[in-house]
Amino acid sequence: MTNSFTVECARQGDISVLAVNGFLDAHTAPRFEKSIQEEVDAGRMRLIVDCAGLTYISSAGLGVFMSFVEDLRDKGGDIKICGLADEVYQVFDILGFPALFDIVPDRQAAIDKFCEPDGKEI
Amino acid sequence: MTNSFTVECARQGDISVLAVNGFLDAHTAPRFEKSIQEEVDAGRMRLIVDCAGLTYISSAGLGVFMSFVEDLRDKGGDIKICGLADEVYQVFDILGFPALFDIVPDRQAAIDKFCEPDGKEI
Amino acid sequence: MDSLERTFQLHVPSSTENLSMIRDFVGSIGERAGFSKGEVVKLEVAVDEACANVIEHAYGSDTTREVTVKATIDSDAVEIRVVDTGLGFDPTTIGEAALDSLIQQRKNGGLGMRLIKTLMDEVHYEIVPGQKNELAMTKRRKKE
Amino acid sequence: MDSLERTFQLHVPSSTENLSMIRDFVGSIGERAGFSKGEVVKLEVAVDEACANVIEHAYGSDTTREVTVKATIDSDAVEIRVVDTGLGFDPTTIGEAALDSLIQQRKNGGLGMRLIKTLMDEVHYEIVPGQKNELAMTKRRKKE
Ligand SMILES: Nc1ncnc2c1ncn2[C@@H]1O[C@H](COP(=O)(O)OP(=O)(O)O)[C@@H](O)[C@H]1O
Ligand SMILES: Nc1ncnc2c1ncn2[C@@H]1O[C@H](COP(=O)(O)OP(=O)(O)O)[C@@H](O)[C@H]1O
Repeated sequence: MTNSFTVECARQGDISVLAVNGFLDAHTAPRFEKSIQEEVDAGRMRLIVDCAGLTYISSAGLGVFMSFVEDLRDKGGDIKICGLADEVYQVFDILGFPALFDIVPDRQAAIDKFCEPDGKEI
Repeated sequence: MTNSFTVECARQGDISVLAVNGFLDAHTAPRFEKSIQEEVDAGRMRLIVDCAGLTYISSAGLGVFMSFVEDLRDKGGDIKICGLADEVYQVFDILGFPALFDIVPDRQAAIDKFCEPDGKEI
Repeated sequence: MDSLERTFQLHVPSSTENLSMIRDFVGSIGERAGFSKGEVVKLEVAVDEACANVIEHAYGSDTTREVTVKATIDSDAVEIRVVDTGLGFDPTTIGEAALDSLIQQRKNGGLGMRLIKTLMDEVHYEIVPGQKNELAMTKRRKKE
Repeated sequence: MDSLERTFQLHVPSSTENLSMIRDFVGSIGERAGFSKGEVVKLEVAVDEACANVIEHAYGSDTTREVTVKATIDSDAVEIRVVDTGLGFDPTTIGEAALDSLIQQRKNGGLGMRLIKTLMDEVHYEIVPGQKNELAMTKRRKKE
């Protein structure tokens, strides 16, 4: 089905990895937002969104990243993004996300980013 | 793409195996017909159509089996059908194909059928 | 949640190349209605047959005409209407040949309408030749 | 082979649930026009954004209205028109905020129209508020 979307959350130490699958658009973005909100409500500020299973994203999906990242950074956390397929990456790229978010190849690289002192800040 | 269709033909002794892939409908049936015609023109009368890669069939596809089988049988040959997925099999089944065609699980079973003396005849 | 009737429409040029778009459209409708994979395929085949007939018979394979597929999902059923402005015909005059006799005659067709009738719960034609021909097909949603 | 202009139309209820059907439709159009996978996705995103805006802004998330997507393939380009009969707006009054300032304001939107303009070669609105609002978008076919 071309409108299925799932999020699975796994916690590793103080890092939460959200693995997203399928199609992230205006219909499914509220589900993604809810998953991130749950982590934030649980006081978890270091998030990795693993997009290896993500087939499609529109601006409604990108908006979820935008609306949370500043508060997370204020509290010493961040959202790192990994696993983007070429077709999905091009949408992030066109809107200038690579300059403002850490976008890395895979989950391990994202975990490593959290260990570096110099996270991207606006 | 939901309208792609391919046929690949392999000859093993006096048996020709046509492996079909994708969507067999009124648009692609002429291509399937041409592949079978080529075998017939080459004097090859024992055909196996391996449908393991077939995602979809409509009556235009079934019509190709119908129009060739009688002549092939008259000349001592046949068309054996194998590898049907459940969704594809139901279309063959609704129209009564299992009573008039040898429909078997896989390629080896189809080859074995050609070695039996009692092929289905109308 | 499904009490509201929802209608969808697709218009494509009358080329067999577009049968795949019609199937994708109808497949999505079937999924929306909660049909199983097998039921979705049945819906796709029935509508594919109806549209292939329109292209071949109503339009004589002229690829520049238009095929319209209207779909309505309500709480009981999915209704699909295939509309053309081509030749039209009298469906009551079309006999049903048995598969074995079609094979003996080396026919490569004659099964489309039977497939439509078998796959759908209700089928009827409204024909106004040259003006508007409509094939209405209904598939009921199972209550569980 | 492609000298003939071909037109397609899709009508769906104004629910975000139907954005996937719209993408499938537009994706097939892009494939018909010979676009690469990446170009097809761009076309899908642009039309998805346009339709999501219609649903959210023109119809205020009323899911019982209708979104129309018209597509024309000719030898030079694919043109997509998204039509609604909702509120309408004046596109010239919409400013373009930079991504970093949107992030600082904790916004979860404001990028859709920019995405449309970036992904398509030509974009223009024809607005008749309450009657008919149309967003016409063109993507050129590469000559090789
Ligand atoms: N939409 C239609 N418009 C005109 N004639 C049609 C239409 N559908 C079916 N027919 C007629 O009914 C006959 C039987 O149709 P069908 O059972 O689908 O088999 P086939 O299309 O393979 O001949 C066709 O050969 C044609 O003469
Ligand atoms: N089809 C439309 N009908 C009415 N208003 C629209 C439409 N498209 C865009 N707008 C207005 O333009 C603004 C910017 O749109 P956009 O860039 O897509 O971002 P977003 O939809 O995320 O706010 C919207 O907030 C809305 O006020």
